[in-house]
Amino acid sequence: MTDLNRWGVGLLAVFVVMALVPQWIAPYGPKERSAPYQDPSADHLLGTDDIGDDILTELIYSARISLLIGFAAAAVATAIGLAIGLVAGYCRGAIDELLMGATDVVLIIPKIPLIIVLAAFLRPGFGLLVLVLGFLGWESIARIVRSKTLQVRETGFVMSARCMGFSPAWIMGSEILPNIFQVLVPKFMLATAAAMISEASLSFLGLSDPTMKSWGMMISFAFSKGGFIREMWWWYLPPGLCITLCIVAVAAIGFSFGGDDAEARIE
Amino acid sequence: MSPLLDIRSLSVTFRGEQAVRAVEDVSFSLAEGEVAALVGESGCGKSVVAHAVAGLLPPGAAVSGAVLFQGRDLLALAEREMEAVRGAGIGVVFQNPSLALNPLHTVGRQVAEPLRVHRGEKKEQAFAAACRALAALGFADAPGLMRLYPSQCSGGMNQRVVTAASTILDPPLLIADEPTKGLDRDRVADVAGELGRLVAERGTALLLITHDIPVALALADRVAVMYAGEIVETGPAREVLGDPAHPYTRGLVASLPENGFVPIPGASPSPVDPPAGCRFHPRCSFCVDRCRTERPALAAAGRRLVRCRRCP
Amino acid sequence: MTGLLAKGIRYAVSLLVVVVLTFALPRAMPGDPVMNIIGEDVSVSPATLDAIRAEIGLDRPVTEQFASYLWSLLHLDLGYSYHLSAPVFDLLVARMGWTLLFTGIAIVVGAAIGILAGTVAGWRPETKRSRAVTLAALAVSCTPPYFLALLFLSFFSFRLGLFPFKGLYDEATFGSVVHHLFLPVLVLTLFAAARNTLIMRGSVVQEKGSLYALYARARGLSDRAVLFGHVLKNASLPIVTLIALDFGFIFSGALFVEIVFSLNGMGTLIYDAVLGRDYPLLQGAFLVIAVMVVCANLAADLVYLLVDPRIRRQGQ
Amino acid sequence: MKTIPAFLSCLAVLILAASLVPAACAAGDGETMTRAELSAAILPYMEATYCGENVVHLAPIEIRTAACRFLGLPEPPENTEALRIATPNVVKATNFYDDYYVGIFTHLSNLPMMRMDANGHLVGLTADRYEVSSDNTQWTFYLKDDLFWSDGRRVTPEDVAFSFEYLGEHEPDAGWIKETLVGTTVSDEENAVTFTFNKPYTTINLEFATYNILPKHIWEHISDPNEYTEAGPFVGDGPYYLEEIDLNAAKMTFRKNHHWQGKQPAFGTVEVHWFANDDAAALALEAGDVDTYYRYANSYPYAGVQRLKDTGEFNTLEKTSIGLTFLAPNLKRAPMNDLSFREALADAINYDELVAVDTLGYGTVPNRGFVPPGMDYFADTPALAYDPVAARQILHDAGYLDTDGNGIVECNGTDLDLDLLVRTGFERDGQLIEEYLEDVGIGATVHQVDSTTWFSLKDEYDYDLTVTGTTPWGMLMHAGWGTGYFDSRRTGKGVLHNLDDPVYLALCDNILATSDQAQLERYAGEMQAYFDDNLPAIALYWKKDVIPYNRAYTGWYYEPLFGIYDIETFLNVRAASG
Repeated sequence: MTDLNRWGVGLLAVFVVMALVPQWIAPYGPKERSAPYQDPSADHLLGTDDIGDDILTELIYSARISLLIGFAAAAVATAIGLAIGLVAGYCRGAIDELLMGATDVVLIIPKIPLIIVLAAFLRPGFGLLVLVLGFLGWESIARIVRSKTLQVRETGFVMSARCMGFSPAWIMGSEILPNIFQVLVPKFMLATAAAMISEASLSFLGLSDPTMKSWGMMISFAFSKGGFIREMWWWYLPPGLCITLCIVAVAAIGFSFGGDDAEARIE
Repeated sequence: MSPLLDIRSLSVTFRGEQAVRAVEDVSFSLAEGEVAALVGESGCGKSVVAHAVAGLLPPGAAVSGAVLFQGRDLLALAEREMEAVRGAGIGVVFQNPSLALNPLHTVGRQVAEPLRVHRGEKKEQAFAAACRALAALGFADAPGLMRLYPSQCSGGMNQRVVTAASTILDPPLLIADEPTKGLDRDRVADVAGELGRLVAERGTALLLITHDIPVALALADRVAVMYAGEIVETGPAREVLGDPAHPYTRGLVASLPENGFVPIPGASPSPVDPPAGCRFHPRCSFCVDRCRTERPALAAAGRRLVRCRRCP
Repeated sequence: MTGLLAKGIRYAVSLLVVVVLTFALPRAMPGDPVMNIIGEDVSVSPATLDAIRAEIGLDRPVTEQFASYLWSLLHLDLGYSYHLSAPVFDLLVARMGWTLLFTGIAIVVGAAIGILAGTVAGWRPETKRSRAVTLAALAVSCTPPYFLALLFLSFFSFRLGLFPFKGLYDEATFGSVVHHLFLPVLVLTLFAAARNTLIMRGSVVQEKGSLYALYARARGLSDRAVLFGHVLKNASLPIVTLIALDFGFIFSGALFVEIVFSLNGMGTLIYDAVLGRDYPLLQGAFLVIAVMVVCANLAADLVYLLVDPRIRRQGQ
Repeated sequence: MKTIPAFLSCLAVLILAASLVPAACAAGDGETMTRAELSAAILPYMEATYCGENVVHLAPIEIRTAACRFLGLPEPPENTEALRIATPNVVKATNFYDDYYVGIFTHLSNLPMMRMDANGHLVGLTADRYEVSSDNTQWTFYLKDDLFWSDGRRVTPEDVAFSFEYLGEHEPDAGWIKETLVGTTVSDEENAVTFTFNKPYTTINLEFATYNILPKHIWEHISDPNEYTEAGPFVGDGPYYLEEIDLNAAKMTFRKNHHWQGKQPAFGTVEVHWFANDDAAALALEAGDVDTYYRYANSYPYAGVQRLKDTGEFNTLEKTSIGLTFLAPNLKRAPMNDLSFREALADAINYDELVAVDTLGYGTVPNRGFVPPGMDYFADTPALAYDPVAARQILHDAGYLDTDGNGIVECNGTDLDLDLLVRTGFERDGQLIEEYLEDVGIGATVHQVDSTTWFSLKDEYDYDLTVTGTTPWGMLMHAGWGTGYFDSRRTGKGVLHNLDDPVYLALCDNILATSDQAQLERYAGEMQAYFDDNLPAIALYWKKDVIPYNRAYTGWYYEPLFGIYDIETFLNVRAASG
């Protein structure tokens, strides 16, 4: 799986560069337009869309929102999962039972329908979308952090730290946290992948903010503005491929860190 | 008479990101009905030898040398021929019988399985034979036991179930891989007794893989001591373990509780990058300069072979 | 026994949380709770409005409101959709059949394919074929369901004209239904299969390294016999729970597939409810899906109980 | 009176039965029957069956079928040829009464009182003609006397009276009926119904072009029509009745009403197939699965027109729509309430690009008078024009200055940042307009909202500018010429109600108070001049409706209100000769 890892990192790097400095790569400015519905040509490698935007340019600029939402939501999920897992694993006993019970409950609740209901009520913009996706993706992180914490807390150096009277918060933060980092990274990547899929799906349902240009939104526009009927595959296929490749890259990095554990699932 | 099992300069390397030389140039033989023990610490390669003999090494392993069993080189056999040897020719008993049995299948099914696979026996026939085999091992309610799952049996019961399954085809050679690991003293005695009885009754040759020197001493006629993938000393069990020649063997014996629990200083070397010269030299109190550079060969010393420059 | 009891409690709590969520959402969300209960973009006579206001009784204590809410739930009263002029429960029941039909097929076939492909990929993970299978499964599970559905629709229906563009059937005949449902079921099945493949692969990799597999080989079983006689069954166990957990996921996938293929199931019902802000319907749908997922998990536990003697023993 | 149809029908039986004799001979294998024998056999049967106390109309096909059944002859074959229509207007419930699009599609089966003709004039449909009292409070509709429900009963004035009373009672959107209708009087002799309102109404004839007439004998038993869901069939009085709404197959089937006395349609059934997405509908057309495309208040997607033409199987109708897309400033807020600011807005917009992007050439740059040329009494006002230089100049002259030099003018000391509210479907226009405005120094932020959110925000006047569209009905409602969107005294879902200029309100009232055509023309001209002078809203483009149809059929008919979904289409379309 190291091959996969290398590929994953390479691919993701490409996308990250796209997200960071689109203006260096994109052939046109984000607001430059020419004639609409052009076929691919030397001037427009992927043609133009319904308002004459260069599709390649749009593709490159869209990376930012797609990645940002994915990583931000994953960060939220990881933060929550980490906190709950750490506390549950460190304190054990009743608190553990309670927190893990709650985690199981969250695990069972179907996510996409709940996200849809919430999004319908709240009409999300960027921040809200990140929060909603983050708040619904932490349970597997909490589980793995807890089990790792349980292991680490029995090791000598944690024991000795406890004996020396350090506070639980300090021990969790500086003794246990660094040791569960290696399980956290893959989980974080998988949470990113899950959030990206959810974002793309919500865009398609029209539950996202259309002014946030993401790959999902591009497909959504291609769908509603005649891209499919005109067989303009250069319009809808690249953003779809970008989504898939980006998520595969992210997930592959996650997989290669985490090995083949059965928990490594993408929601 | 040619021996039942003749291992000739067996080397096993695991390929991975770094090559691991798990076993190097091991030669060893076992006559019919003989009991021999491979002794050493965990990770010394003794289990790898056993797995190489039974053809149970994972696909990433490169094996060289020869393993002659009843005159045939097992390493040269095709996988299908090897399947016929396993179970029928060579039985294997693993440590931790509760994990060796499939938790989702009944005990009876697993004991009967070799009969069905090797002899193509019908289910009823095979189950009846399995039932008899279990009864022969002293189970009063063998038919009832047949229907149980491993999780419903005690560790001791599972141990005997595994033994029954491994010997149901009466293989001429039985390999016991750490049969006593993790057991308390009473159970060790039980298991050792049982293996001894089995070998005595059926005349089966036994290759015992163990780190437990008293067990080896109790059961084995001959013993080979392994360290870091090599045999360092081999010969009659009582001689080797009663009066060890190699510094490592001495250390092993000295570390036994009854001998004062004196541990060998240092730790086993990494199999990825074993020390040059004698592999034991970093932990050896008799070490001289040559030990650090030149690898000693197995040299005859009376009825035994020892791999040490300092002690014949 | 305690294990089962704990599980039971967890499911009960899950249900309770879902119920509380659906109860709290219209009250906690921005806007007028009464409008949140009716849904927006719908015309209701002032008399109806007053009737609802009286019925939910926002001035009464929350506990009382919750009790009456529970009471109506017990009578399968999930509220009334003012958009579609029908009780939410009736609407859901009427639409659920089709969705359950094709998700059911997809889950079963997907599990079968996934178990098989995952076994192949996990048994010899280093071969080219295994890598290809793994990569394909990874790619599929990393594609948003609606995008795959769109691709299939545009290629097989639009481009090749092999399948119809909409609907569950033209005439209510078996052949027509099969023709209409083939692509949607195929897309969903691919998803279920891809996810199961990845899980099964990991599971097989883990199980084949276990001692019982080695011991089975030591008794002279061929690779095949070890794989299919021993490893497969053991490795499939986690799949049972995952299928149950995935039930919710596949159901969500079905939502997108229905939208793309214009199928008149629960997904399109939910989609329309989203577009029209038909909140009672949305909440009812969420509640029903959640209940189904909990039931599926319960069923998975029961299956476990049947298949795995270790758990059975615990239960005794 | 009541015996006449019975007698006529019996006579018809005789004639028909007689005409069937040769067939009977052929089928009966030599067994012959004289005409006299035949009539002697059929007459008593027909009388017994159909001429009891309930006088029901007999359709020729029914008589013929009955006769055949009686004689043991093969029944005449039903015409099964179907006219198939694709639509993206998805029917969501089998509720005949409540589902919006079912309501529109059933104009075919349950005829409204009036309809609009191709010239935009209102003509009778259920009504033959009408009279209005001089004070515009009393409307009398004289019904056509050859309309029959599909179960054979005559359409009566009671049905009409019942329909509107029932609507007023049960349909919140028709609540105005309940509030303003004082009474209905029915005259069976004159076959007429009189509505009396508590205030003058000049546009009842238009209102009545959208409500279906229901058979009283069915619906009087249905206490809550909103909960009445049924797959069908539903009794109707049009050339077709609604036989089935099948949500699973996503289609509605209309079957020929054999009691229809008017021109006979060529098709046995009409099928309306709905598609959740436009592309699927378009491909169904290309594949020949459907014959035409209908979308209420909209054109076939312009992006697909050429492809469809390329198949060689389709021709198109191209008609100027009376609906349009416009930019509405919130007149209750500064600086949108400043006419010069609105003038600057009007100059800032690149109409040519919008026409190109949104209509792919099927539209035109609009006039300042808002109202598109397809409407009655269109007055030609100056065309809007893109002139960013002028826009900047106007802003500068009006005191909107960019003192900090960041490219955006200030208003009350801060950079102007207008809330540009954009409805679903106008995403692209919003995006472009934001750019145009920034180009002339007006800062704006797009807020993309779905309809529901848009309704609440515009009702709270919580926006600066919004992009929205009109429907044909919207252009006609209230005082007509788009006035309904701006009159601050009105409320409604799609309506902005943000204009309370007394001049404008008086103009609306004048139009509403007259039914005199010459006066109307004058007022219409004044209204368009008002739009021109005051720019309460800026049209972005006028557009054409493009309707593709299978060239194997001719006779398609288009009217401004419901497009091709007009009874004339269904009566006239038939196979093209040759």
